[in-house]
Amino acid sequence: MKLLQARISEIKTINEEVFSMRLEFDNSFIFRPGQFIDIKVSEWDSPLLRRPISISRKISENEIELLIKIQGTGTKQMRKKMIGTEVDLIGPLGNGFYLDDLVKELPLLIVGGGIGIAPLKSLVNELKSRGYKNIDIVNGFRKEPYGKEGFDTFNYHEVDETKEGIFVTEFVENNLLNRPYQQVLACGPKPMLQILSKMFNEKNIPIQISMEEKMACGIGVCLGCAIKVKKDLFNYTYKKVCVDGPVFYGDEVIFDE
Amino acid sequence: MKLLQARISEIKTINEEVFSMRLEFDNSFIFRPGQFIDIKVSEWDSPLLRRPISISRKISENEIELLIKIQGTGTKQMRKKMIGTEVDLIGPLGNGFYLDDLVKELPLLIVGGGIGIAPLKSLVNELKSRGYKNIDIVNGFRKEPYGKEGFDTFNYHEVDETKEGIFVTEFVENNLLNRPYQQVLACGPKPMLQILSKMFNEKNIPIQISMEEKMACGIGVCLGCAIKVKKDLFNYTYKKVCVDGPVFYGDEVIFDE
Amino acid sequence: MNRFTVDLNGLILNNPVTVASGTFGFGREFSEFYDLSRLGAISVKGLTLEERLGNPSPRIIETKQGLINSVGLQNPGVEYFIKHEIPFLREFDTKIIANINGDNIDDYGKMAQRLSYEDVDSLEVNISCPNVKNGGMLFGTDPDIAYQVVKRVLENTDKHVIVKLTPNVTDIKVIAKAVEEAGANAISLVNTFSGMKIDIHSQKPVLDRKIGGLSGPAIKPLALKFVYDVYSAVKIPIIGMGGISNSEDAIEFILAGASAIAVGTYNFVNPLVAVEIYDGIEKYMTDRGIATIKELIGLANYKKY
Amino acid sequence: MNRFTVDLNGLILNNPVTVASGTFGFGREFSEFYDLSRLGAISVKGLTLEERLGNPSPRIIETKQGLINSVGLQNPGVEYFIKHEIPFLREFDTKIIANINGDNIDDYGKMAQRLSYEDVDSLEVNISCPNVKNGGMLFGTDPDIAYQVVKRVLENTDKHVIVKLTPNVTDIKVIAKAVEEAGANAISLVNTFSGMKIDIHSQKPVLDRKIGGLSGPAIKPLALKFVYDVYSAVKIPIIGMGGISNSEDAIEFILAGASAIAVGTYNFVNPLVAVEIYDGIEKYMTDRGIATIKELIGLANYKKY
Ligand SMILES: Cc1cc2nc3c(=O)[nH]c(=O)nc-3n(C[C@H](O)[C@H](O)[C@H](O)COP(=O)(O)OP(=O)(O)OC[C@H]3O[C@@H](n4cnc5c(N)ncnc54)[C@H](O)[C@@H]3O)c2cc1C
Ligand SMILES: Cc1cc2nc3c(=O)[nH]c(=O)nc-3n(C[C@H](O)[C@H](O)[C@H](O)COP(=O)(O)OP(=O)(O)OC[C@H]3O[C@@H](n4cnc5c(N)ncnc54)[C@H](O)[C@@H]3O)c2cc1C
Ligand SMILES: Cc1cc2nc3c(=O)[nH]c(=O)nc-3n(C[C@H](O)[C@H](O)[C@H](O)COP(=O)(O)O)c2cc1C
Ligand SMILES: Cc1cc2nc3c(=O)[nH]c(=O)nc-3n(C[C@H](O)[C@H](O)[C@H](O)COP(=O)(O)O)c2cc1C
Ligand code: FES
Ligand code: FES
Repeated sequence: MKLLQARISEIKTINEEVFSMRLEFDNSFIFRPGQFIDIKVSEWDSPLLRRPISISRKISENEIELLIKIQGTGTKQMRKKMIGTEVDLIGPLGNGFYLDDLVKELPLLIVGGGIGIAPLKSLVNELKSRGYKNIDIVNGFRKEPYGKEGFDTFNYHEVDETKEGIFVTEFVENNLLNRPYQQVLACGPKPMLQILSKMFNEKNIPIQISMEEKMACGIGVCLGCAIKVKKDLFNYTYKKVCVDGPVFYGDEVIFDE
Repeated sequence: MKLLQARISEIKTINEEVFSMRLEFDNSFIFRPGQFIDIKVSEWDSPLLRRPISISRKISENEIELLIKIQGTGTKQMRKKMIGTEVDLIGPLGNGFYLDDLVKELPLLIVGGGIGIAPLKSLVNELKSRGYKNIDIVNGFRKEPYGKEGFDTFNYHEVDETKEGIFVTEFVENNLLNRPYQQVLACGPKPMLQILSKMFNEKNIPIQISMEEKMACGIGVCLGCAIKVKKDLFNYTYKKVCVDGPVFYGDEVIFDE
Repeated sequence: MNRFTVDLNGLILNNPVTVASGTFGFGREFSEFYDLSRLGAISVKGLTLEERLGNPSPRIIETKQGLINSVGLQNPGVEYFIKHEIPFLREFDTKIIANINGDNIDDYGKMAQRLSYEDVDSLEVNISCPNVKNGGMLFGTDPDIAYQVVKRVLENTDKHVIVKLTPNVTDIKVIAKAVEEAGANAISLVNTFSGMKIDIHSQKPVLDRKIGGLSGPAIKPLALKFVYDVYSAVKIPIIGMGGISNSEDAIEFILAGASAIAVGTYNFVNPLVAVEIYDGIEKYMTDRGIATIKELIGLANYKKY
Repeated sequence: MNRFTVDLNGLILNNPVTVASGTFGFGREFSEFYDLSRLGAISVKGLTLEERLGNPSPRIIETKQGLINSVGLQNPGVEYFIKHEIPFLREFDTKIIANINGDNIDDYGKMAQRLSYEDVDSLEVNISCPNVKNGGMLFGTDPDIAYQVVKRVLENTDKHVIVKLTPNVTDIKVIAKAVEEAGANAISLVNTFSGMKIDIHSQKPVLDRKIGGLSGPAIKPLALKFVYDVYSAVKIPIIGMGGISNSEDAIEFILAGASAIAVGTYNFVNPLVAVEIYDGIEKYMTDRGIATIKELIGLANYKKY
């Protein structure tokens, strides 16, 4: 975790809502898939708070790519930035996906929902470079699918939810629930993560889910990004998405808030 | 007074602190010298309030030029805008200089201080096009003088205050106080306007001064831009710089606030 | 009556969008931007018995998303208002709210009396101005005095009476209840929050009176909370204001319990904001199939799921 | 002693720049950004006798130049703090301020007693937290209860005692005087302002507890006014805070009467802000030939020309 300056080296429109942004650092920038950076959007403090964005791709030792969906003020302003602009950020933050327990030989399922594919991109690239081959990937989109590069070297399926009239979770349920996955890794909207967690918890297949929560600090001091997790058998406690996550195991998260 | 959109058609660096900006309107934009526009600097409301800037030059029927000195957030951001950006503004505002009482044949004195030369540029252009010839112009600058174009077709003198170790007001006092001006027209920092007013009030030469005050609305409703002016012989009242000014006669303003 | 009509306990507005006293003059300037009939009501610049010159400059300080003002009730006096401003405002199909101010309780009574037979639709009793030497906000921080001021006004008029409260209090509910008990027809809140700025060069407060009133988007979360609190404390309707800059803000205030809203400072930022808010509320209702604005008032206080 | 040393009535700080409780954790994270010895003091996250889980999410709402939080005093409890956090903080040449909280007056007494023989430099008695069910801000809005809480704390400790006040009151001077009379060594203010947000889609308050506390640049003009008011009401020193985001803000607070300042929310925006403020104050003093920081404290209350 460092406070860094980066230069915007590229901005590309993916579709009406989504764009990619490359950031170039002076020195090498090392991260793990699933980690994120916390970007200061506005020199003039509007918005006041930094915006957390996953690191989607390593371009080179000192260049990364983000995949960003326009939501409100912050992301709208990021889209309007010029190439060459300096950006102030803190990162890399969070723990990322836990890959140490995985074995190359057993099948893996990766599920993305919308902009949730951002951290999955770097995850898939990492797994690929570690020699994983047996990976099923399903990404669901409300609108026109995008961003298949990298995913499509594996067994990849895109669900165009509106067109097909089916949610990505339903696709998984209908088609993939009987495969002997060692683990599932997912990122997307909360309801999707909740349904997937339930589905695979019941089958005792570990599922890692990358969660989102509003963040004020991104570094673990404000206690703003709390999510409810199980503690012992009957109790709960709060964990911080920014430093304890953003990736959690699906059987620890309590989805009632 | 209208709420208008304009396009930035040119931005030019004059020196470290000062730049010119051209704005292009869809329709013709008519103004009087000394009037100003109130610009919304930031789409994201930081700063919240509009910034008043004099109209410095008519470029064509539908294009004007501003001359802006970087002071703080607002002007700093204006400097960073890109050509082609749409700008939201209200204008033209204020009364401008009163030219109807002037006669072409009698000598006029125009005194500017720093960025105060901005409205004087359009004033001088107007006087020129009305056929005035007998005009002395003196502009004072703390640093390197700039913006002499337009002024220098008249009897023009620049005072480089730091270099020459003399204020523009002192220059006027030493060199011009005995000339038979019909009127004096001035814009610049408050102390300069105060000294000039005193100087010419005493000689019974009418002086028009363009005043500045913090503005919230620019259109006369907030009562924020009050300046103290004489009322009857012994009383005072407040006038609004935005609608009653920004140009006042030097013998009506009370400089004690 | 249409789906936007709101009844402020006797004062019927064509729609809930109004403009706040002191931020709209007497409407003339804004009539150049849009038809004032689009507003539910106009609360005019704070009036006093006699003309007031107001405070010395500077009167305006910009802060982060806010504005501190120290105008000090500069106004031409109630007689001038009656003669020159009412006739102009009457050209529009909107309600006229006269914002009245006094140095003491007598003044409020006299103001009420003077306006009783004039063509205004409501009196807004301002007991919350932070920018004057006498009276003003002090009246709004003490429930007993607030009660007395309102009583006195009501003894002197049959007009609809709104009381404008200050947020600079520990418990707004106590004050709101006092003015309700005194017979006020409606409550408007909030007036500005006491705030200041110090010039680090001169090392003195920027304002001559040191303290001014903070308004604008910065205060919205605070103002909303006051409206929410007052809604459950009294039965009379509320005109909510404080930092409203768009239709989402306005809808928040209505859901919190405001029957009508007022736009203040943001009129300076975007002169069209009031009509844009009207359009935004209309869209919100249409998108959600909400039949009348009344269904939304105070909803955030009840809704469970 | 050097030109930046300030004496908070017994608590000597190397410099006036401190960080506000709840915005700095227990310092560990920020120690990755700079040497914590550069801070005059660190007020740690609010502590309670037992561990607290805090409030449900969402806990954070961004507003215009502000932040509403509803963290609800999540903390590991005072025992954990003593065992695991004090030793870490002691590695730095800075003062440790333990921010203590209770559900009732007894709790405050117990907290004070428990920390009395531990290695902390001061106790900050928080009677101003808006985010808890019991106690919290209610204690800070009533001068009698405030007095009793402080009395109880002082009966149980010989430590330096700071009392942290809430701005959600009509007259802060009354509360400040009460805690001074009770024997507090210093006052810190302001804590957050009560605020809220309503989700116009769900039509309900965003926060589970409805009301949260507003902090950040939006509140600076208000907070500054509270410090200015308290300065003339009491003799004990003030730690000023509320929206400070740069050295100019900090200097304003010092001129208003703060002997030290605390940075809160802005730590999230710029993790280096506290050290940048230190540097900015130094430059301000050097540029103006000001020998010691003490010369600046409260100056805006006296200065005439
Ligand atoms: C660990 C983490 C990683 C993320 N990675 C990415 C990424 O790679 N690409 C990407 O496009 N987005 C990512 N996000 C989400 C991104 O941070 C938000 O979309 C962004 O902060 C919205 O800012 P805004 O100013 O544009 O919208 P705002 O104006 O703040 O809000 C607009 C709308 O978006 C909602 N929203 C705002 N912030 C969040 C949030 N944190 N979570 C959910 N909803 C939110 C608001 O409730 C509101 O409805 C990530 C979030 C987290 C916590
Ligand atoms: C009628 C009128 C016409 C003007 N015409 C021009 C012009 O043609 N060109 C130009 O460069 N400037 C002009 N100004 C001044 C200009 O409006 C201010 O410089 C600008 O608003 C500063 O904004 P900022 O955000 O950059 O500075 P801020 O961050 O607001 O302030 C920076 C510094 O500038 C000072 N300042 C801010 N506003 C004013 C003001 N209105 N008057 C005096 N000092 C101020 C502040 O006190 C502060 O010290 C005019 C002002 C008025 C009232
Ligand atoms: C410049 C200015 C002048 C004001 N004058 C008055 C006034 O005369 N009477 C009054 O009741 N309120 C006055 N107010 C308060 C507003 O009516 C309103 O209550 C307050 O500004 C909060 O709303 P806002 O945040 O939308 O501005 C004034 C506010 C401003 C900014
Ligand atoms: C996320 C958050 C948590 C806070 N927790 C505490 C706390 O535990 N104890 C306390 O006394 N104040 C707490 N505060 C209040 C701050 O210490 C400070 O008084 C307030 O935020 C105003 O300063 P600021 O505007 O610089 O943030 C908290 C503030 C924030 C934003
Ligand atoms: S965002 Fe502050 S603790 Fe996670
Ligand atoms: S700026 Fe509002 S009246 Fe002049």
